[in-house]
Amino acid sequence: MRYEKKTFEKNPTSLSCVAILLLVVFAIVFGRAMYSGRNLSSMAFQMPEFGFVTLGMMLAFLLGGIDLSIIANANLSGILAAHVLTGQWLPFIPEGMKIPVAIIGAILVSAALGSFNGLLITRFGAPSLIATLGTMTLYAGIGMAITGGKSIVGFPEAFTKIGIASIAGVPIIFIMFIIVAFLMGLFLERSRLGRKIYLCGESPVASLFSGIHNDRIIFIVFTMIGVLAGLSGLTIISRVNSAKVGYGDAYLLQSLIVCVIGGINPLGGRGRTIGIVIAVILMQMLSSSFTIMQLSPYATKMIWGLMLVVVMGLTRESDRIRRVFRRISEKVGIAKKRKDC
Amino acid sequence: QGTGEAAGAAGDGTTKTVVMIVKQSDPWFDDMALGIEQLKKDTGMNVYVQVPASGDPSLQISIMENLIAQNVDAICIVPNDPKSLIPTIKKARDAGIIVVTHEAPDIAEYVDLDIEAFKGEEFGALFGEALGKALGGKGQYAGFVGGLTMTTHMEWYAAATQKIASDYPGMQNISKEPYEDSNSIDTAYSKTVEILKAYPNIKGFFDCSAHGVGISQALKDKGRTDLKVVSLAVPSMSSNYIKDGSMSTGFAWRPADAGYATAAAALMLINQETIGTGTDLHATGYENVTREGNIAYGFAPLEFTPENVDNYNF
Amino acid sequence: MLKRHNGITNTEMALFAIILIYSIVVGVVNSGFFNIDTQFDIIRSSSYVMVLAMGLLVVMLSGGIDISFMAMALFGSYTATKILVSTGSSSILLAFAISMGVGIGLGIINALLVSWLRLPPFIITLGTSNLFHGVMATFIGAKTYGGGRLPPSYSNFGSSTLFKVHTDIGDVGLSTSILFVLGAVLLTYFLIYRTTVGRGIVALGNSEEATKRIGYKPLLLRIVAYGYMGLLAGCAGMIYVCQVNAVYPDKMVGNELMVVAGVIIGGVSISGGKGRILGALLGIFIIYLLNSTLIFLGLTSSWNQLFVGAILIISVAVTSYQEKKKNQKHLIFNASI
Amino acid sequence: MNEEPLLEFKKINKYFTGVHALKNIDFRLDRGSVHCLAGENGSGKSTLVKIASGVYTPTNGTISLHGTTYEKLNPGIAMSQGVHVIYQDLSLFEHMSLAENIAISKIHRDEKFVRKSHIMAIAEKQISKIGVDLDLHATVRESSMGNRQIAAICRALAMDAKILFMDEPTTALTRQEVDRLLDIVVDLKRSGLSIVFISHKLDEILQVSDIITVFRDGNKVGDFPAGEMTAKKLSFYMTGKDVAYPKYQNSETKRQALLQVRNLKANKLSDISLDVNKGDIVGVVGLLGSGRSEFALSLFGLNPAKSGTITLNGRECTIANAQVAKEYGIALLPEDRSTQGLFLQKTVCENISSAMIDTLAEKRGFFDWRKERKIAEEGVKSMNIKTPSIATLIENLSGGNQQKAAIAKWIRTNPTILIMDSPTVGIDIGSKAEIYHVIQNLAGSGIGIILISDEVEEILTNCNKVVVFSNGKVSKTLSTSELHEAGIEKRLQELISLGARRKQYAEKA
Ligand SMILES: Nc1ncnc2c1ncn2[C@@H]1O[C@H](COP(=O)(O)OP(=O)(O)OP(=O)(O)O)[C@@H](O)[C@H]1O
Ligand SMILES: Nc1ncnc2c1ncn2[C@@H]1O[C@H](COP(=O)(O)OP(=O)(O)OP(=O)(O)O)[C@@H](O)[C@H]1O
Ligand SMILES: [Mg+2]
Ligand SMILES: [Mg+2]
Repeated sequence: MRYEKKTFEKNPTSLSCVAILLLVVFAIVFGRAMYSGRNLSSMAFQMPEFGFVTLGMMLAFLLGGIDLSIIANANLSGILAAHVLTGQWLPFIPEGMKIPVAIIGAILVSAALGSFNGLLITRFGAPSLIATLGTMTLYAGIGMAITGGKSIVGFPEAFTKIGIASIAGVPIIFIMFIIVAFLMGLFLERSRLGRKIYLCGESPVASLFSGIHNDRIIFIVFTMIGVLAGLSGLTIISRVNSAKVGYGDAYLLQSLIVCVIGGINPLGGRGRTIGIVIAVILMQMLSSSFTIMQLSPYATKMIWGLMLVVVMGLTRESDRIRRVFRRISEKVGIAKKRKDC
Repeated sequence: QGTGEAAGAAGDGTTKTVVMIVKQSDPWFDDMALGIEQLKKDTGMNVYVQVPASGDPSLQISIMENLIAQNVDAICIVPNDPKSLIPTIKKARDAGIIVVTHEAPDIAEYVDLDIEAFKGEEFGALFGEALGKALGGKGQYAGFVGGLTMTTHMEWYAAATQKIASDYPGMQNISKEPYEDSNSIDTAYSKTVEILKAYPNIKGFFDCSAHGVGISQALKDKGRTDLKVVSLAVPSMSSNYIKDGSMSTGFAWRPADAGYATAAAALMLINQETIGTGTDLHATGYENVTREGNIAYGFAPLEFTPENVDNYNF
Repeated sequence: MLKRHNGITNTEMALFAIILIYSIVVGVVNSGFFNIDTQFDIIRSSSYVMVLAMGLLVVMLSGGIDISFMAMALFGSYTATKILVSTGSSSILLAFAISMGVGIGLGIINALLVSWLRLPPFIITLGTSNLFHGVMATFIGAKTYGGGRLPPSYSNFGSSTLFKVHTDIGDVGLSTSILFVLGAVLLTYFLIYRTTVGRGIVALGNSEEATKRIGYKPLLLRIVAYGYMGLLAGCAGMIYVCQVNAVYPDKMVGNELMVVAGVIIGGVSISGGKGRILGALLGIFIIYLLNSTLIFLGLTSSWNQLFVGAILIISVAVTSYQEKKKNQKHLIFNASI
Repeated sequence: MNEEPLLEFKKINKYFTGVHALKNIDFRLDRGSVHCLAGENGSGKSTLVKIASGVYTPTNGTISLHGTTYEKLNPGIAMSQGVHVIYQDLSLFEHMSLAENIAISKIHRDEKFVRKSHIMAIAEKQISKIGVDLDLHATVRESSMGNRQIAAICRALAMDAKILFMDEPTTALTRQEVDRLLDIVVDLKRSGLSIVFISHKLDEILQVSDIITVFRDGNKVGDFPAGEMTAKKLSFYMTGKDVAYPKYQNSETKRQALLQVRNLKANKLSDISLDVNKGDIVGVVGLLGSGRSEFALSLFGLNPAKSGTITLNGRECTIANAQVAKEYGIALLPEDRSTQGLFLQKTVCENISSAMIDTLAEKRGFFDWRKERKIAEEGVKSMNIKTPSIATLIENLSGGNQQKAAIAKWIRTNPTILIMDSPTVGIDIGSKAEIYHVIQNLAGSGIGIILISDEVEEILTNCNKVVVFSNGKVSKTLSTSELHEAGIEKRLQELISLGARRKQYAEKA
């Protein structure tokens, strides 16, 4: 079946329109409940861990693939970091060095886990959907075997600070997320590797015949996804002060939804980081508003599903809608002119 | 239904908001929601329930964060993973919100109060005692929990096996670790079937999650009703099995009462009333709580028998 | 020199080999594995998934994918149960009919959306999966029906067997649900190999444009394929509910990807047009085999996932590598990641 | 000629958004004739076919079929009236057997249920009708292009076709297979079928047709009886000017070796040796499946050599992947323009720069947009690519211009060796001339060129050396002097078909 890639082209702009509209609607319906400083900061605290995951999923989407193992990776590297932080592993590390060792270790491990996905996809030719489905189970399984399913607690004070500290009211982790997203955008749109990622995602065969090393790119991208998972894992354990298998499992499907809403074409080669940032913010505002409205979890689920379908529908019909709008505005224009006469 | 008359009428006359965050949507917590509604009727306060979409701890955290931002007066919570909530609980309390937990004794020091239906080890010991009696103190047995991550289940499991080890030395646990039924009847069923094959001499099972009916069903299908099952039980799911004997004993406590008591305690704390040993939380089994540190224990275990199981509606 | 269609494919050979080797290992560790009842139990617990796999196979042959089948199964069986309980009826046939009817309706919604949106069906059905589940729980009901509230015909059906053998570890019976698996297999075989519509579905998965050109209507074919998935989902939902003898508003959903993995491991192409019944069944069987033999191997719960994940990755790697080598030989370059 | 026509178009117009694809076309097709459509890329031939088969509805005008007049057709009516089309892409089903591909339309029309024996019966009947031998059990994926083409024809015959449209059926075939196909076409005509045949190869058109209709820019230039037509006249009608292919001669006096291949062995190839000197255009000919494309892929690192040596500019090198090949200065214009050669849904600019991203960095390491645009603009200019702008999506360009963009993409990398696999397939004679011009200029500037082609004329025009492949081996090498001998065209044909006979023996054995 031939899918339409083109429809995604203009999405970031139409998305920002939707975003602005929703912001206004929220302001009218919830007023202070939504825009109080407290609520804004609460949202800013919740966004990063999910944001990193979604940036990772975006990278996979750009290649026309998918990564289902991101959350499992995040939790596993979080668990390893937790073991170091609590001194259960490598107890000889001096107290002051624990945090940097844990952070660097977690990032390295998550990169390795990500690159294992890359290996399965490139060396063994496994489709990313099932390769990462397998590693999702495996990584969660390793975490389970290490912890027996229990939470690991008791991190140094300084580490938990990272998750709750803010500068001038803005959470540090949120600033980190924005920086990472900015660098990601810069990387994708201004670097040579970024350009190759778009080309490879658009058509792996044509990219191979252009002398682009697809395998290397896929490997790098999945390693990068791993790093983002690691960042997410660290954010999580520092924010909740514990590490555990299965934390944030619900983020996986949400991140797929947010990627589509953010205008990333699941077929590869299309989409911009800014779309993801806007969509992550929207998602957070919506989920806050659901709590304010006391919606049942099922109603929430229904709304997400509906939103996904509606967004895809709008994107699909965007040309037709635009035409209708133009016709209406033309008619209005003509009516005005007549009045003028 | 919740038995008490108006618990802790509002001290200063304004409407207080108390939110109960449960683990997920299932009959157990549906019943708990009934208790909360009762409390709302009894007190006229804004007391309501928030239900996460699944058992993922991050969802509870996110709901809690949002509630903190909404500046509610008190948050009651039945944590999925108590320890992961600690920072958020701190944050809530820093914001002046009362936090009362249920089924989370191990993080009691971080909250205003933890309400327990009973002491975990006492409740767990009931399982061990019941199974020991049912088997006549002899034979192999296996224990299930919902998930290895579920602290209360693990505590009951430990207490039950300890009880058996000390009081019924003729019984052997076939596994060092509990089996997981993943909180699902079909997993309990298939694990049971496998255990039957791998350990043909097994005589009894106990399950700390309410999905032990899967074990009973498996034994029925295999024609092995001579084996005994002791399980946490929800009458709506287990009554048939208790009545036909394929489940020897079912234990529970009444979720509606527990919810009522937890939220009522939160209201009292908002009004700066103290809760100590002997305080009445106006719910069956919690008329006379025992306070130890930050935990208030009621004594509200229920034991279902073929005769009484139909009296319960949850 | 050329492979014929009725032979056995390399993937299937590899799966047989994996199953064989694995079975031997398990059997050596614990000879109880070779008892006939082990096979019977795997059949019982995997039967509803086998039925689902047949529907998924047809959808994947049409060049699509559907991950909303669990939501459809839940929607169908929940609605049927609710109607039965509220009317006081205990006809299991009626329950199946309602459940399958609901499934068809939902499947057709999927078909329409897939045809209209022209985006990957994985994402579309992810949306409808959430949507269906949400709609069901919000508008139909979110209460659990435990065994005590269900018509007794449920548990009678769920634990019925074709025949029973008495052994020293208890009664061993072949669950009636195998009839449903056989029925689904035969029906699917008939649909995809013996009907014109079915060949159209396979053709659609090969090339939509070409299918249109020989006069088929892709929309119609999709409606049949996704509708068939819905029908089998409704059926599988009832099988599951009867076996478990309880209806929850939130069970089944969440296990979709394992079924998809099984079918793909079985050699069904995610790009459509290629796939066989035997392969799909073997793929599902492998996953169930892994899941249900841990206790034989003496593994405790915390090793469960690690073990399943590792074997899953091995089979993914082996089958994908075969395909890759074949493509390399024919100089076919992979067009998807 | 006063017999009622089978199919008649009157004053047909077809507009697409912004394109007037057919302008007031009158067209009639008589019973039992082969009617050729000729014209440059984008002149409206395929559009006419699609209107006749009911896929497109004309903007205005009428169509009569067997005497009935229609405002518009739909595929159902057209098919039931015996109008069948073999499209350029054949529309076969990759994972299904040839037998089923042949029978599927008929079964879809006539039956509700399918039996394997019935499928085989239908397929066998059709192949015996046209008297060829096919492995009916093989899937399309496993079959050669020629057999695929035959399966597509059988499919139409199985539907009792009265009018058969064949849109560029010969693009992917070698001479032998083309001859077999043309024989079939003539047989079909004798049996009473009317055939509309589209091709860019003038010799085929002249050989097979009774009547030739020439299109230019959506206008009909005229209908011409084939007997009165010559290649020269035909190309004049199509392009409006005289098209002459310049003949190439290597003017390099010193023989400086650029590429030496010795005893190369790889997947589907064995024992290949070949030399490319500075300024050489080496033609590579052979049957389909003789391994020419595999050889190209080998040099480009996509079908890595298992043994043998490749020497580039005097340096022995191992080409393990395409990136290495690119670094060594080897460029490949692939066989399949739309999936391998181009990113159809990217812009002209992005396509032209796609092979040289690594060189497009500014000082700080960022991707250099300005340089990219400059390169793309130069590419468009030097290759004379007709495009509204470099920001146009490449899929909106005509075939010839797409191909020129694909060539531009590689020329910008300054390759040492440029391998062109069938560069003029499906490309009209005008663009062809331009591409020949480019090829010869490149060779003149010192790039070594390997030209894979199925057209002997193309080879003789452009090459100063020819290598004949058969069964994955080099069966013959022709030097410049041999290429100047009289009767070389015939000899080359024979050399190629020798491979065919050998292959047949090999398969029988
Ligand atoms: N679906 C379409 N939408 C818009 N324009 C189209 C469409 N199909 C064809 N065209 C345009 O109509 C014109 C005629 O196209 P057509 O495919 O008939 O040419 P052709 O003679 O078959 O060329 P070729 O020799 O390359 O096959 C071209 O300019 C083409 O770009
Ligand atoms: N048995 C086969 N199975 C799968 N693909 C095949 C098979 N035979 C051919 N192909 C593919 O079909 C296409 C056309 O192949 P064919 O062998 O006819 O020509 P070729 O390999 O390009 O050789 P040449 O360029 O010499 O004509 C190629 O891409 C080839 O890889
Ligand atoms: Mg054409
Ligand atoms: Mg070729």
